[in-house]
Amino acid sequence: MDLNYTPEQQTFRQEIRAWLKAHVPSQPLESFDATRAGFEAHRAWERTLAEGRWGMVTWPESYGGRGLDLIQWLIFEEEYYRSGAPLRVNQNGIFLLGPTLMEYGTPEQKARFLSAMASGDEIWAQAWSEPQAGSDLAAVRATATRDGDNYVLKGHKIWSSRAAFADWAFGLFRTDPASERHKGLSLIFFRLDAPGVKVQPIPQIDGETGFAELFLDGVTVPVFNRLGGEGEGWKICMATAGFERGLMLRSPARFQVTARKLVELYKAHEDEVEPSVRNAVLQCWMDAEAYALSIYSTASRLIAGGHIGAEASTNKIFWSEMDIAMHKTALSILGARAELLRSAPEAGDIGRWLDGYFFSLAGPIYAGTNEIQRNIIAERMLGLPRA
Amino acid sequence: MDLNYTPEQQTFRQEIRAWLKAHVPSQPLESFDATRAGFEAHRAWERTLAEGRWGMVTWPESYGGRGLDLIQWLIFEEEYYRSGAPLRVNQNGIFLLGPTLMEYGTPEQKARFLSAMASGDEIWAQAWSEPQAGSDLAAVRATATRDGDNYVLKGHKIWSSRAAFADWAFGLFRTDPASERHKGLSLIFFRLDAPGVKVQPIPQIDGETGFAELFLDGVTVPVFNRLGGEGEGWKICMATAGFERGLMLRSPARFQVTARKLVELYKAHEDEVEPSVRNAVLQCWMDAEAYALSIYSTASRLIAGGHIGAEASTNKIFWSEMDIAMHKTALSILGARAELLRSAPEAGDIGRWLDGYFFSLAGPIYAGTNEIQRNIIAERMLGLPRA
Amino acid sequence: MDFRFTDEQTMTADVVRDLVADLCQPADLRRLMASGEPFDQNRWAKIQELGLQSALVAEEKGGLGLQPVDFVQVAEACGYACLPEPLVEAYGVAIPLLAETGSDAAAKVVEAALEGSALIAFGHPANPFVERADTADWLLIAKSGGLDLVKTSDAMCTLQPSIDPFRRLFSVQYDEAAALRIGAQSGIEGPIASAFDRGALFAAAQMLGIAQRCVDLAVDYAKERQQFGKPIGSYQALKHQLATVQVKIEFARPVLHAAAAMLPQANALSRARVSHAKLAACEAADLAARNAIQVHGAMGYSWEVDVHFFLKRAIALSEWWGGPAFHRRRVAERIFNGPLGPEHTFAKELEHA
Amino acid sequence: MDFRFTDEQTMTADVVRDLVADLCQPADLRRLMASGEPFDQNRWAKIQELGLQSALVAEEKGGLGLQPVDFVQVAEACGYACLPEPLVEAYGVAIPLLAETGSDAAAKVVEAALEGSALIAFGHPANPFVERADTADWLLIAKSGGLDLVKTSDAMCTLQPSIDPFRRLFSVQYDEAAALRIGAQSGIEGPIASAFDRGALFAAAQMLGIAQRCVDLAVDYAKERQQFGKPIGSYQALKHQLATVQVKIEFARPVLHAAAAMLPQANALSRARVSHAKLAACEAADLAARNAIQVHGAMGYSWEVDVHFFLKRAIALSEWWGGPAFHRRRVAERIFNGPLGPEHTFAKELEHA
Repeated sequence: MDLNYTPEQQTFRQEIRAWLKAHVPSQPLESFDATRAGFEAHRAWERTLAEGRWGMVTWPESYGGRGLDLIQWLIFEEEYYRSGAPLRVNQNGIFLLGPTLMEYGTPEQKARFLSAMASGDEIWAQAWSEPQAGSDLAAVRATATRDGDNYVLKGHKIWSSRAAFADWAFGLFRTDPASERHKGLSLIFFRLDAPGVKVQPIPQIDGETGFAELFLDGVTVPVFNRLGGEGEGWKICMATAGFERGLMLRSPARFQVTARKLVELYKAHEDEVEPSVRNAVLQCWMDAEAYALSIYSTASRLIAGGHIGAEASTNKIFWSEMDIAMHKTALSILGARAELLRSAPEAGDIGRWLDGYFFSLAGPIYAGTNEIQRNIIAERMLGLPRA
Repeated sequence: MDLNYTPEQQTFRQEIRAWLKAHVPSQPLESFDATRAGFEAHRAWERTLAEGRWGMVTWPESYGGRGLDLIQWLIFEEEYYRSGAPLRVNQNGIFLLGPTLMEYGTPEQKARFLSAMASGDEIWAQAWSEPQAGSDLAAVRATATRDGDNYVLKGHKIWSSRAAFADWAFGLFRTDPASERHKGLSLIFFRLDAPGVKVQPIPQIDGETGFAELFLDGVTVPVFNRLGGEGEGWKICMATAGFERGLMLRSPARFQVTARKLVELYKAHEDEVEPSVRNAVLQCWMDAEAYALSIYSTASRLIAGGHIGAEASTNKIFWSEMDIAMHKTALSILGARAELLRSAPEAGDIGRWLDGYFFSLAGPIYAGTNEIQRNIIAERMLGLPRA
Repeated sequence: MDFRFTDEQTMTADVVRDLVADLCQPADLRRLMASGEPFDQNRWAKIQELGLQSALVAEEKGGLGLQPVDFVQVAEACGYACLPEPLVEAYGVAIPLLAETGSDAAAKVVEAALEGSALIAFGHPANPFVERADTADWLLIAKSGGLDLVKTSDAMCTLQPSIDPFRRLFSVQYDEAAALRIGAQSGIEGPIASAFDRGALFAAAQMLGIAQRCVDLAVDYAKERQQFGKPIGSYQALKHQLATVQVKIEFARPVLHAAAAMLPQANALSRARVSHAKLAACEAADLAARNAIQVHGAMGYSWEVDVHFFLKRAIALSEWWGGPAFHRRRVAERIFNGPLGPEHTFAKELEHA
Repeated sequence: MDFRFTDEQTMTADVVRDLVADLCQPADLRRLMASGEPFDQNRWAKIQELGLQSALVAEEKGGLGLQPVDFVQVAEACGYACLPEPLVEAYGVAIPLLAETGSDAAAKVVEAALEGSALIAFGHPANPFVERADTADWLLIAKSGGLDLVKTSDAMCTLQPSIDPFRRLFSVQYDEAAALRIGAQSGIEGPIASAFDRGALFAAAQMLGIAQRCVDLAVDYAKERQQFGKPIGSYQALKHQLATVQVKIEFARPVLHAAAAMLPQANALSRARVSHAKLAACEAADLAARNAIQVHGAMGYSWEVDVHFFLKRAIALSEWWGGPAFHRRRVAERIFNGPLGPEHTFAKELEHA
């Protein structure tokens, strides 16, 4: 065990730090989920990143990356969040679909999609859920009917994040009409502006529209847009879910920055709050650190050839509950001002804690509910019998 | 709603307070679960109580009681715990079996058993569980075979509280050998010194022996010892469980006294402990008060002709979790001394908190596990579908 | 000693419960929100017809002479419905205080308020803003040592938007010279303190209503929603979460009702009970709202699902009329200076110790 | 940067793990308890043969020159087995400290300790008692500004019985004149502070082992025990409780291992990490032990079930080498005075801020 960064890793940190210092917009961008303008401002930022070849540092140079390892990715993320750079509007692409494409895509698919993803030219939405297929993803009903070299997509997707403004989406479709449950599904990409796609944004409780419903009525896509073999969708989707829950969906730096802000908020209001809040603040900081240490441990193992297993589920539970705790603690510090919108004249330093709180409440739900994660831990890690 | 005691209730409080002041032993008695001597000292105390007609104040005078209502019972309990009087060694009798006997017993059975119960002449153990029938009480295998005017009992009971030294036990037996689950069971009493009964004490983690295993091998009891009709055992047992969980098993005064002691412990060590402990102490006190208020509310409803329902389950969960929280808080105040036995020279004011903690850990388990109580609340109070 | 509500108490609450069940369903809330109006005029007119303006005003001041315990279930019903209109705040807190001052100068305002032709908004230092100041006719502002009564048209009200679309908070400035100083007489602190306690008590009552509504919404959804071939409400993990919330509610309710009954004592014992009620109800509402979101799955995060109205109200009320820190301080004062033990559950005075 | 143990580190722990798996099962604990003896002589002899006495002693002092990170998994294994003998305390804490003092006067004792012929018990002001003082040959007592080395036969040791039958705590009195004052030289505070941190770190490691053992015992039981016609481990409520415990364990482990690696820094950053590890491991052990009792049902409350050994050890160790309040204070010092944010996870000095 060696917890020292190598000289190369230290140099890399300085390089990205300097680049970010020179390039991060001085003013925060408008939310990418609220307006087209905000979305496009984030796309412009993705392009800036890509110009510096920072789009996705773990990818090969040929796809716009730098061929770096996971430890370097963590360093990149640390500096990225430290700098206050914009959230990644293309996270569904670079963190979810990208790694799966890398593993299951044909050379032609990689060439077609990965570079455009890293460059920000094509922003991705996910289209996992359907009204009757939430936690129970295998209940997917949307169909992809083979028609020569094309598929024709029909169905209704929901809770599709980024879909309000994104270019592309990926989702599961039933390619074998006689199949049931996990069988006969395929993972297929489609353009959100294709004929037959209707995008209906879903207002959220924070007033933004990060999710949309997608109504697909005879959307024609080439067979080229299928990732992996026909009927292999479930297997590939599970691999994506592993990445999502396991490592990349929530990089630890994000929570460490939140913890830092929480400590700052606490310090500013220490005299007004109950002594017990101090322990809550300490616990949040410790949890953010524990999460970071755990991810370093996993990354070390993966670099050495290991695979991600049920710890993807423990991660999901841990960060989603920590995220709620951090935001609840912040609200308790803000006291009666916590309910104000940021536009209120007396809002003061309330920041985005309330928005963040609402967002955090979704954490135990998406990317597989925490109930399902606990089942996975109990059955696969602990070996308890299935019901 | 009138939260004032009537003049009669106030007079009653003064009467019992004065009597207890004159009669409660000045030194605590030895545990009734550790030795025969301790058990008999408690029996002697029950007899003293009975001489004052305080054995069970809600029972009719003809059975040694005073015919009082549940509010007066609560006042009695408050003064009883306030006085530091010994724990009731006959609680299985007076609080569990007694009320059930009152409802389902024949006049002859009431005359035979209730007075001897109130007088402390006969101390009762319960014999609910079997090795394969814990939470799943309907899995009872012990049999009672009819033989003329007698039953012959065979089987193996476990977690029988007080059985190490008590006189009598009550339990469920399968009177219909062809029956399954809840059917064909009867509630039958047997003497613990009867031929064929072997009592095997079970050491507990606090070193005492409050529970025993009972091996019954051809124990003959008269049919008179069956409470209710043959095969009605489950129904009657559930009624007992309602009393047990609902009201009498843990009278609120007990927890209010614990809360008072916790506050005193905190005050004595306030300067040594973390500020956050203060909130834990406040919460414990509030919970003990909430439990008392809730029981007053239930008692008022029962006096007015209401019945106890699923709140028996909410009570069980609430007091068992509160009891653990109170003892954990106390241990955190005691710090490094918490692990000491009371016999340690440096034990100081550690009291019985550690014993109490171990005992509290059993709370979520006995009288129906809290898991089962939560099922009951979800299905019967909230109307959620069975699995 | 009888810990049950009288038939009259229950009937009063039933009237309000039936009215809001008719007129204040989530669809009504959505309609009001879309309209941008502060009131649903029809609903508010129906509420005014109930005559509860004078409920907590003494008979000799022209009121019904009811007590907080007669009103607490009304406040629960308002919370259960997430009622936008200020029934609780105006009728439960502000009007009784104004009437209690007995100020001659305010007599006309009191009269108008009792007959429903003047609406009073109340500002108390514990709350940083005044709720619905803009739509009130008069502002009753508590400050150290007294009360100011200000015509709303004489004050400058600045909107401080809340996440709860129906809360409508304002910071208020006014020229003290233009205000009617009505509480300068000695002894006004008592009525103001009691008004604060009513504020806290009825906020707790609303929170308990919110908590129960969240459970009910979650239960309804969990019975319908199917995943893996059966209703999600049949899964044990979900059942146990909701059961845990219901236990919190069950043990907050008697505290709330005892606090309502004890409030008129106006001493450290009754104040601690009010604080206990607010703490317990807020904890129940917080847990209930978060669990309801979780049960609704991704749906809970969306505007389409009704839970968010209750979540937002719960966030706001938990800090209104004193946050947890304030109320724990009052409980601590009771515990560390008052008599403890089972014989003091219903104690009336500290001297009983 | 490589957050994996080396093969050597894992092999060292495996040796201990195998040994206690052979010789320290619950039946062995019961046998020892029944005997009333402080040691299982056979097991202790086998442990001594491993040669770990000198593991954490510098090479120039005749040791193996290993670091806490090389030993932390050994301590986890000892916790997992609830080992009665003082492998962790003597080899992990006391002997390395005594050797580090470099005291000439103590040279013979060090030599004897390294070859296993003298047993050292360590008393530190953070702990009110000295563990296993009676069976040690020497007592090493830290006090303000130095260390005393006392022959046990020169001290009066008074048993302070613990709920944990294997802890054997003593209050110790001795005539200072009879003690060897070995740490009077300046700079002794550093080694004592590091010994304290090793104590806390290895206590945390044992707690993590205890936590995992409790989960494993509960899982084994839950797979076997049938109620309502199926194994209780198939019920979702039970599964989720145990999963929650396992999550706690998973996120305490990397903290523990990072703390072990950082301990030699001996600054506010490393001390906060040790404290974090102790807090996280204690929380996991507490939750695990209580859940294991609950899973075992009434069985868990009985002496027959093995869980109680682990529950008792967890209660004791949570307050030993600094309780939660102490360790939270050290974390607070780090947080409120040190650099925060993702770039400082592995920071080595406060000056990096």
